[in-house]
Amino acid sequence: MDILITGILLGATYSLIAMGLTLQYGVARIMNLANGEMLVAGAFGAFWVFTAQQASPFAAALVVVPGAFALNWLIYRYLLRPLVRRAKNRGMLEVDSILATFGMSFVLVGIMLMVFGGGYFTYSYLAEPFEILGSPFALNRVVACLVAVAISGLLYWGLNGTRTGMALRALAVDPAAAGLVAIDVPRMSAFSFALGGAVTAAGGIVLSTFLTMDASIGVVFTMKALIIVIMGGVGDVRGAIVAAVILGLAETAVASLIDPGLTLAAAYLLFVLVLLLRPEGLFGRRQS
Amino acid sequence: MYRRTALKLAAAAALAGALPLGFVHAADPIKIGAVAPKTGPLAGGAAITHWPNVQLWVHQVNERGGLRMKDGGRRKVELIEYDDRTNPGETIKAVERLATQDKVDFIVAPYGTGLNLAAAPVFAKYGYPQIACTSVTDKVPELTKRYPSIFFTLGTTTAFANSVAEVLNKLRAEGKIGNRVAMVNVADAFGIELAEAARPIFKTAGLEIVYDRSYPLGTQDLSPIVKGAKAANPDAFVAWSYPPDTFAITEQSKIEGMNVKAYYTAVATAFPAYRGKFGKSIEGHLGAGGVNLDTSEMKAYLAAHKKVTGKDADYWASPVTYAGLQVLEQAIEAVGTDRKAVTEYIKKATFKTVMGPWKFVNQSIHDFWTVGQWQKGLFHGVSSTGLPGAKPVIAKPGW
Amino acid sequence: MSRAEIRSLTLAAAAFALLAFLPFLKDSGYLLSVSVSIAMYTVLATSWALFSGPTHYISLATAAFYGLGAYVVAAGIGAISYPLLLALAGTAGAVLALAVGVTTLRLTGVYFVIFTLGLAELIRQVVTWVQNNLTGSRGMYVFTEITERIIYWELLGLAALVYLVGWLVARSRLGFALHIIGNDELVAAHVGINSAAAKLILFVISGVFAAVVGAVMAPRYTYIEPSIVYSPELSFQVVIMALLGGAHRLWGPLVGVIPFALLWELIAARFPTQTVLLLGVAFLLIVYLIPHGVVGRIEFALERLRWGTRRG
Amino acid sequence: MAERTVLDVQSVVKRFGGLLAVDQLSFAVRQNEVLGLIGPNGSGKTTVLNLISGVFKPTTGDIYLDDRLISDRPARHIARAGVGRTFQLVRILPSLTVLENVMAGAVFGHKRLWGREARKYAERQLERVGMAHAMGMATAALTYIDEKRVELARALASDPRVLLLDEWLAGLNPTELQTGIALIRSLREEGRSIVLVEHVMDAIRSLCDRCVVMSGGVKIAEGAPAETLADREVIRAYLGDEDA
Repeated sequence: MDILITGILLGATYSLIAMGLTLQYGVARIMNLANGEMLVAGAFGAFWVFTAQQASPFAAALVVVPGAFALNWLIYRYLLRPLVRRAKNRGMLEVDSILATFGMSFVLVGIMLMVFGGGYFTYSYLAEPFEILGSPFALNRVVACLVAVAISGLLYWGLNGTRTGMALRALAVDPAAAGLVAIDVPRMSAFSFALGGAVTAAGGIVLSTFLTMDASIGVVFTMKALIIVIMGGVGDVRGAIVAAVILGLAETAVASLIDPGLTLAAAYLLFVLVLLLRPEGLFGRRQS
Repeated sequence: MYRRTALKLAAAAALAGALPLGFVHAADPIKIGAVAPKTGPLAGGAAITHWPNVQLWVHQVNERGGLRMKDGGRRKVELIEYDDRTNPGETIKAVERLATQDKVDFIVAPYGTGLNLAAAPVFAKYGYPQIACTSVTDKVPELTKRYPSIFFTLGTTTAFANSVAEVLNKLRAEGKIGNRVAMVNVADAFGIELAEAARPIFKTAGLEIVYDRSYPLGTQDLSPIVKGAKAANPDAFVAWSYPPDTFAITEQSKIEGMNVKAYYTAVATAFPAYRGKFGKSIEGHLGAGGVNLDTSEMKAYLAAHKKVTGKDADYWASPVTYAGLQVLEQAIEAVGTDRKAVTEYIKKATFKTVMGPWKFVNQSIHDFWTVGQWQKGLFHGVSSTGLPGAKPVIAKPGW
Repeated sequence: MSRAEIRSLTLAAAAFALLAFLPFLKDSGYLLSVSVSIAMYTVLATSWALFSGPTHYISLATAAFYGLGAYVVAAGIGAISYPLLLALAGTAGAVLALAVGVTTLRLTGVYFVIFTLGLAELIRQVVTWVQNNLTGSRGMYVFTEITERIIYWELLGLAALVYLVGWLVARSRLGFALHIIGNDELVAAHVGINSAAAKLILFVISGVFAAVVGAVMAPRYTYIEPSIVYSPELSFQVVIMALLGGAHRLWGPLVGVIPFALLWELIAARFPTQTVLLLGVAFLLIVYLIPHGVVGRIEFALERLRWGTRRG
Repeated sequence: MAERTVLDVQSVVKRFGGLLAVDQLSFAVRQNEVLGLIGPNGSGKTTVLNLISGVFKPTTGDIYLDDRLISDRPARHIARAGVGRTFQLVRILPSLTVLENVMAGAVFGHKRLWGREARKYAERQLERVGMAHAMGMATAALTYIDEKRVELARALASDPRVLLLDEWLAGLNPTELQTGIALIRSLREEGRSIVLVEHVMDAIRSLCDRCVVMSGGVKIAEGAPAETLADREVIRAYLGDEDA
């Protein structure tokens, strides 16, 4: 039971890491290697609000989330759109976006280094036991889980219950066809990229309450997010969440029952196996 | 902020150039190179223990007019710094660049065991003394034989494990704890070495290891391991950990209510951020390092560190790094900028440092702090390999 | 062999011979250390492109092979002679590449990209765990008499070898087959090509090279840490340099590696406090201003030149 | 009809999920024979070619080439055994030259030549399809019709026993059509067997020895072109109650 709850809490953490990238990669087709840096930037915002303003780190969301949305919109509009336009096919766009966002991740690390310095930043917020079924769990992780549920619920509703969401899903399936049915593809792509950035930054705020970070740690999150997104199936928010929870459960189970030294090995093994058995990911559509 | 130093330096240099020559022509500055991570996995640690001390030292030396040379003249210090992005290949290149392009007089040793050892052949090739203040290794005899200009100051993994065993046994003798130890380690170089050293030592010391597990670097949730350790019902908890996980393990232990009377985490326990994060609940926590806070030198150092860099120094590698620079400073003042002479001088002389008097025996300092403990908001040394001023160990109260 | 081929072979041989004298230059230490990293990335990126250029598979597993090679040396040094260790590292690389290739080459596109990334991490975790639980600290130090100079020569030799292999492959049925596979795998099957085998052979070749490079570099580090030899940054840099140069020509990665390495060196030396920021900016400029890689630019220029002369 | 059977399709069924694309299809192709495979769009003709050439494996049923079972083999083995094909939507190899495109067939196919030999052989095939002038050209410069010829040359370069042509004559103008028909006829005369998926009725009438008519995945008629095309069932399949 402990394993189940701990695993779900960890899975929620992972889904916070990965949800933004699902939108950016699945819909806007940008394999964003600078995604982790956006997460760290969000975390920095929360840290600053907590230490300098002495306010709840969640207050940072009021500034960080719209800020990240705007920033990512601009990034897409002025840096990525030209790549989309010049790419002849999806493969070329993939190569170009890998190269471009790799460069961006360096720029973002550089900026954060200038602004915040290179040291660790960590603080204590809601780091108190919270009893579930008689066992203590970290309250900040429980809160993170609730936030993850809220964000994914909103996204799910947004994607499935609104016109914009339908347009986004159409885009995820086939941008060319989406263009034919009068969906404004560039605008929708920019929107989903920006939304993905905002969700990622929001995840960063939540994660900063229990993870210790520094300016150059973003790549760790990017890699995890890529793996979760691919495992879940590109462009499927539901898949990303399921994959995140599966990874969380697997890591916790291995850590508790076998050997904590093998947790990450188990996670990657699981990922590798999923891809071998279902190359399109858990919820992906098979391409012929 | 290093830029600020550079700017100040530039301003000072411009000023010196503009001033009419009053006294003896101010000699060329001594060029000091420094290469360490500003980015990459080790950047967080370097930003706390390495760079601020380099900055502090350069600032202080120049503020007092520069290094006082044998001939009575003063020479200021000019710092050239590079970021190796925690990549040993970059470290090697940067040291080569400092040696052959910038032609610096001396080079501050890089940061961390791996980067120092990667750079050691280059230091040796050009005869630069390498006072490796942030390296902990058990291969000191081999390394010093191989590289005649390398110096170690921070200690050996065996000594660290020995001291932890001693501290635990002291508490046991006082009847405060039993002999059950839960031990975890991060599966990266330093963590693996420490755990490896500790296993036989703990056994010989009569301590029973009831839980012994590693976890990968970058693990995001350490609660299973803390739960596992707690379930083994230990009297003492020892984590050979790195900075990010030291924070995570401590937070999780607090949440799980791991009520052991002896609680040890390794690197980063001595960081001011550790106290900043956990406040009063870290009373009685043991960690790697420690200092003698009662000496006036240490007090002055801590105050200056805060004043110049705007941050608190940590209570382990920070003063050791600074002391390494003091060694360099005193050696240059004694024999000049001839690197060979400086190296020989370091091997023989005794130095007055913030860590107390330092004398290298076989190129390494044999008296160093190994275990410190948070007592009333300060991290005191409680165990060492023969240094005076150790505080008595206390049992950890509840959280 | 045509006359043009003989001429370029002779030129290449002469260039390698000339480069081999670099360590004898006065004060060459810095130059040498820069050259070592250029040579290292040349071998890695070229061997990477041998596989990825024609097949368009982007592999992020370079670090897995590199780390494996380094660990083979770290584990065996002292007990086994160094040349034998290099051979062992190569063999280990081949075995790993074979195992990986057999299971994964049916994945395509981004799935393969991320798969290789995950795989590299998996191997790193397993190696670390084995080291932690079975070997302890033994085997993390690599004490040898091998100097930077020797490493440079070894890398130079490997570079010559990788070019030779690349040249031989390009002249062979295998090279032709890969070219076809890269164009259209269905057609490849319908003209009777065993594309799985062809891809596998090349994947193994590039894996062997990466493992041997790791083994060659191990003595340079002295101290082997998983976080350093299995660094994903290495995999990314190899991909990026190769793509930047142009992966569809044998000499493509080289024209990516050299300017890239020199530019990065320049930035690292001139702007030590803002290195990462400026690296990023420089990188973005390259991506946006040289869209088809350096090779694309050169070929474009050559084309223009040709047209120009024809008209004039 | 003394010629022996080269290609034998026996009760082949192909399902894609719930869709039955080919149902219990059997036919045989003899040496020196041109077999027309005809039927309305979506009747499963291309699927049959894909089953023969090994793009798909039959769900049930067998395909034999010279009494050797080929339907359980991968496409490359089938190609090497002597089955060559063209594609409905031309598949040219864009980054290879025209000559290299053709050499691909000669090097790896049934023939397996290399070096000068392969080049010479490929050149001959290009001459044969009337593309000798284009040898060194980049494929980007080719018209659609030329691409089709190059593709045929590639298939021929492997010296196939059985040649599968998927609407190869579609889109040709009347003169080109005549050359095309003559070319195919000459191929038959070399002893090859040809399976022709085609909509151009003139070509079918003048080329085919026999026709197999498919509709909805089922064979509805088989026989000489004149008879089969007059069959009521066939006419209904083409013109009848189809609403497409």
